[in-house]
Amino acid sequence: MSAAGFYALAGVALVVLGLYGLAVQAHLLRKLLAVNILGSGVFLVLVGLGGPADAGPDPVPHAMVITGIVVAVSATALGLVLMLKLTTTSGRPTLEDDAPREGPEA
Amino acid sequence: MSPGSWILLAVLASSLLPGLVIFAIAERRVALRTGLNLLGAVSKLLLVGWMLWGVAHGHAFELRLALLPGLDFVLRAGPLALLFVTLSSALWLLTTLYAIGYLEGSPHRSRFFGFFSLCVTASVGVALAGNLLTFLLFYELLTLSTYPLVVHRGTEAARRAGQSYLAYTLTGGALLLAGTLWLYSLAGTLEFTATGFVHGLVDDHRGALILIFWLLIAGVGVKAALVPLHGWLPQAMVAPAPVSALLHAVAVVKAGAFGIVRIVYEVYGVELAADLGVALPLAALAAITILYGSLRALYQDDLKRRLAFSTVSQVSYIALGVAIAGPIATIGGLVHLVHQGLMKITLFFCAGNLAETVHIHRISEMDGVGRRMPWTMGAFTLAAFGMIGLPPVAGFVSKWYLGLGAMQAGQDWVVLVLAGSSLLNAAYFLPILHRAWFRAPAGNGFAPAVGGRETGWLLLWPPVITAAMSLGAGLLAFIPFSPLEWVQFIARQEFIGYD
Amino acid sequence: MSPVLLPDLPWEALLILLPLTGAAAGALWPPAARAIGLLTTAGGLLLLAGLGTAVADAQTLRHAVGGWGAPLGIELRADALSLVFLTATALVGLGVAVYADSYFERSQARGFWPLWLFLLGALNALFLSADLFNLYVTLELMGLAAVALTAFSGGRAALSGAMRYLLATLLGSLVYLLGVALLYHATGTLDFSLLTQRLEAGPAARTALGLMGAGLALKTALFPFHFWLPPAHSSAPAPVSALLSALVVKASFYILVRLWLELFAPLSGLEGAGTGEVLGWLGMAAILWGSWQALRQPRVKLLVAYSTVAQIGYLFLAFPLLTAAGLPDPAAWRAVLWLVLAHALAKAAMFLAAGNLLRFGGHDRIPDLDCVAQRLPLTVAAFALAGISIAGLPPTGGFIGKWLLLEAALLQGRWDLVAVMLLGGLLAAGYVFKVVGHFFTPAAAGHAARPVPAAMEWTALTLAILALLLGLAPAWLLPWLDLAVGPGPAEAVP
Amino acid sequence: MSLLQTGIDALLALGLVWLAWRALACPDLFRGIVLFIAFGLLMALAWVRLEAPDVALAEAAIGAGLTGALLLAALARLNRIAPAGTRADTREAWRNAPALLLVLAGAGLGLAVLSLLPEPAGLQAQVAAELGRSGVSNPVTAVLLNFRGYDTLLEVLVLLLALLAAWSLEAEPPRREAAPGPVLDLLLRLLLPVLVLAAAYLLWAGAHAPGGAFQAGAVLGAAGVLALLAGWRLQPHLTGLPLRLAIVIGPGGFLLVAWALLLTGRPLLEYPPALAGALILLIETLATLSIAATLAVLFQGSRPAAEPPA
Repeated sequence: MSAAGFYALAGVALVVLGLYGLAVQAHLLRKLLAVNILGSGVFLVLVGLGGPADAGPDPVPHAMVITGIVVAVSATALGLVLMLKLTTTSGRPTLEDDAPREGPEA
Repeated sequence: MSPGSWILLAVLASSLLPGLVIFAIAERRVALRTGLNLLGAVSKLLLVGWMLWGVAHGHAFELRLALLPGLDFVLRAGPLALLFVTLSSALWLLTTLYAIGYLEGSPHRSRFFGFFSLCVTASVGVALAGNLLTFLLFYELLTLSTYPLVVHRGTEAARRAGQSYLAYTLTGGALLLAGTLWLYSLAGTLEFTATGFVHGLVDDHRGALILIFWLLIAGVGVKAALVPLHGWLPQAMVAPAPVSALLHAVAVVKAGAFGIVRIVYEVYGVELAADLGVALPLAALAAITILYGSLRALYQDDLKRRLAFSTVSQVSYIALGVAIAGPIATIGGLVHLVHQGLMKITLFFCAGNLAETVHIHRISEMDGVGRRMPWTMGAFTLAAFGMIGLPPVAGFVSKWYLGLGAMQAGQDWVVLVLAGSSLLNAAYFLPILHRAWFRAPAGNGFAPAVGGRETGWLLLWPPVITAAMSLGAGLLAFIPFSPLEWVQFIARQEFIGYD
Repeated sequence: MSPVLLPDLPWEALLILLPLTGAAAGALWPPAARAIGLLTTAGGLLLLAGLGTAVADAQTLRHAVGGWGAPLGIELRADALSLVFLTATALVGLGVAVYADSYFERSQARGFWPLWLFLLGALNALFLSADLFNLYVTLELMGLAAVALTAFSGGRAALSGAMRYLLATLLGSLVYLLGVALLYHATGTLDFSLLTQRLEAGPAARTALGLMGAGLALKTALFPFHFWLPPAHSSAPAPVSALLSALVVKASFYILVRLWLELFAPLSGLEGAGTGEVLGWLGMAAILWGSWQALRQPRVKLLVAYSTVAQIGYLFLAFPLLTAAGLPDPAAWRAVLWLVLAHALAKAAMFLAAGNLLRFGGHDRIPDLDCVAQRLPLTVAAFALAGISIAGLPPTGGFIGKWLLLEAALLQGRWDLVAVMLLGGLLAAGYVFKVVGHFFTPAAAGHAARPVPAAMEWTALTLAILALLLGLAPAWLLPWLDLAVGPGPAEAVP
Repeated sequence: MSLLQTGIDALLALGLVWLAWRALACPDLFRGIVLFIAFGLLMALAWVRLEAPDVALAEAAIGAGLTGALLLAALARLNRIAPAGTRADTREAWRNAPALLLVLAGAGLGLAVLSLLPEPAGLQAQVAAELGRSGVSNPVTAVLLNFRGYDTLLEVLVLLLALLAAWSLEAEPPRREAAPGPVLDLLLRLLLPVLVLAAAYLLWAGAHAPGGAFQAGAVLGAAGVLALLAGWRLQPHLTGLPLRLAIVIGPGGFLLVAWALLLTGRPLLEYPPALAGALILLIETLATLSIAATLAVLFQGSRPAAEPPA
């Protein structure tokens, strides 16, 4: 297996870890970390699969990952703001697990 | 679009457009609203008269618009369609007059008359539908436009009645839809034809055809209040009296009964229905409904509930006549479509008058009311005699032909059903008449008449007119354009060789 | 229309650039945001007319962005299928924009317009993209805009709904992207047409399509991935709820349809039947579960949100319907596209009407609706008409869609689908009329009422009437849908 | 490939997984974030090993650096809002149920990945063939700004959108932190020119070597973050339109270029070959400014104080 293969497989492992973290961690900051790790895993698969080949590295996945990183930081920033605002209103940095209850729309 | 087809659209538009405009009319503009209502009702009657004349002289009116690939929106005015159209249009005019009087000064009249017009549009559409899809469209539209009338009073009871009405009728609609689609997937057409359009399928799809028949019948049977699909009708009594008239005589129940006629004659054809072995069970079901409705009516003290169960019973005469599948019985069933409408609307108008004028809702409160409201109770009496089947009121004609037709078709048991039903009819109507005419009023008597009249003109004339029509339909059954003559005209089409 | 009337412009590019430029301009100069927002949204309708004319002439338009062409560059593609979704977007978008103009207070509105234009631009870009990675970027742009709009009102429920939504949408996009990564390395291209030619069956292709499908199903809120939808859609401001339910869930569904029709089904033929079957079962479960939940909700907006869960189920019923050759059944897909249009219009109208009720009474508890039939007749008419379409009752767009889908299912003898559709229709009528019934009755306790601007009532009603008119125009519209679902529809009649 | 290199790669891959695991599993949130930043730096190393230096720069600057800064800043704010919420090791109720399912899914995924490894397809050849016409010589920049420039246009819009969304939420009222000591201030005065120079270099180098707008923007943004940490604030007269202009000018300039090209009758974003290099540099310069401003403002977490109420 080429070196790139390690990274691609590590990417798969990161995806699984990210999914697991997203599922079992209740803290929203943790969930955002998990999403970021999941994203990193996807990026690793995207580039790792291309691997250094005879013709040199494929720049297209590189560009896609850079785009992906910027999208990820944007989403993370929005998620953090949301988390802070939610914590301000509800007092807890978690999602209520129960079904939405009756209540007036704010 | 064939020449003359515009008239079909005009007939629909004559109630649809006033209805839509009326929604937008401010509550206090009574004159404008009334004018529009009457304009629509009268012009519809004129248009219908024109079509009657045309059809009687061999013209055909048909309108065809592309709706879905291979399936058109079809309106067609044949003799059968016009039977129902004429009934609806004539009674609409009277009911509108009555409603104007009945609802005087009450709130939300624009909404009421708007939906009222939509209802009539839908029932005329049901009558004119030239294929099963068009029928289905108007049939569901009828359900939807009736709902706001049932809940019109806005009480909790009205809401529940509306819920129940929809639960029954929409389920029926779904069954009708299923049957229609299934039939379409087999036959590739849904076009009503005089002797049915499914003959070709009987070899390969016999079982499916039987199942489809019952799906369709269950679909329309809900509105026709066939037992055990009748539960919504007595509940809907919370609606105002004009709505009851609409439900029982002008539109809803009639649309169901009319659907049975269409399905048996023009989808399956009577011979095929008999061949498939579905006609007899349908007749039996109708007979059970007739007896069951009458029995239940016997035990109701609420006048409108008693009348409602009476409708359950009487409407099944139509189904019975159709299911017996002989020409004479058919005439009996179809003519009852008109006769029952005339008589039942009279009864409901009268019940409305009692409630509105002297606040009587229960039969036990009716002692001596005949003297306070002689015209109203006179009309009531005439209609009740008709229901029982006493000559010369219209009901007698229906029952006569039904009985004769049943014997001609070798179904003698039907005569027993008819006799039993008439006895029961008598048992639940005569005590009412007895109380009204021959007992003294209880307690302080009734609220006195104002200005020497027993009630307002608009409340009084409609029942008197419909009662007179019930009598006329019986007495003058053999003049041209009488219901009976027209139905015989229809029978000549549905039964090749019947003369 | 003749080409003389409309010059030959790059309509696709304009449809994307116009709203995005509007968004940037609105962000730069907030006082002008409202004017920019309204004008841009309305302008989109004109551009769409131009695109429609062009597509009518050429069937499929391709636009090589940057002039490179696939596989190196990105291509835009406009055909009848994209046009269906673009039309829904333009119509609903315009209605919602007019509504939002009255709904938001001035200070809030400045924030709303750029976010809405981002969403509109993202939707247009998504429906016009023929490139898998570009689709990912548009999905993220759309998702973040939708989340931002959901949280916009700032209440606790809205924030919590938005947060849940954000996590779900990010997860969905990333799982989709993972599938894209596999496909790219399997074929060396991201372009739909090239993929159709190059993709070969194998574990990689299967895994990739499975991942993309799962990600998109999550974003479409297909049962059992629907958990995020009701909190988000019910707590967002009414115009936003309308956009989310009518358009945003349809966007990921659009990609799914493309994948299914153009990549998966041709690739696997009858082997795809299993996948289609699974999607069909999930669709049926969604219909029953969503409708049942809707029936149990005590609040109008929650009820409408669960109704979306159910209605999404209908869209998945076409997946198990295959022709004898194992290809997707065009008749079924035609029906689904019809339902997409009908649902977009009707659901938007319902949410807007619900927003009016909320504005009027300050709450949307169903048993406490107080004689609104008398007080807000237009809103009530909008809700009822839209509800009738949702329940698939005639004479509405929803009925035609249901008829077409039932017909397709029946011709294949799929009685399970038929039964679920009929039952779903009844349940839908049940939850719609549960609300409508309370429109007429007085509430136990009286309460203050706030006036509802006429524009808010009329936009809701207009959208509902459009849903109704859709039921009267099938003969005119069906040829377009036939064009969208590929070679001539299976003959309806045997 | 030598055994040593293989060993390094294997270790790096394992290290990534281990760090990710710890970042998600360790009970303390602060440690989790620090581990996540370490994970980001290790990712950057992995990108270098994968011969993706552009990605490595972006990962180090954005993925590890700025994301980490955002996370730490959010944690600090969280500490103020809900002190109890930061330490609690909260977990969803159904903690272990999906584990097996996930492992199975991961195994399947791994197999699919392995099936592709022998002969992955790519676009190296096409990129190399057209690089000459792209206006730049760094293939990644060519893809980002020319071949797939449309993606990048949407991507800078995503960043703008995130900022607008954050502003529309107004996370918390701006708050005066205690002024940091003079040391940080001094350090910043020394560091700032270096960072600006570095950003300028990255921007310029992007045309032919690893670097480009995003990396440069991130470095410049980092300078902004440091300035914010040192207590520097924008003059009130700059927080209105000037700040908005700085934020919008990147995507806005990109859009204007797109409109201008459309008006000359070209397809969307087709640069005339002669102008390609100049246009790319223009777009990148504007994007760098906006990316830096946006990231810094996002770090601050709220609309700058003097922004007139909208």
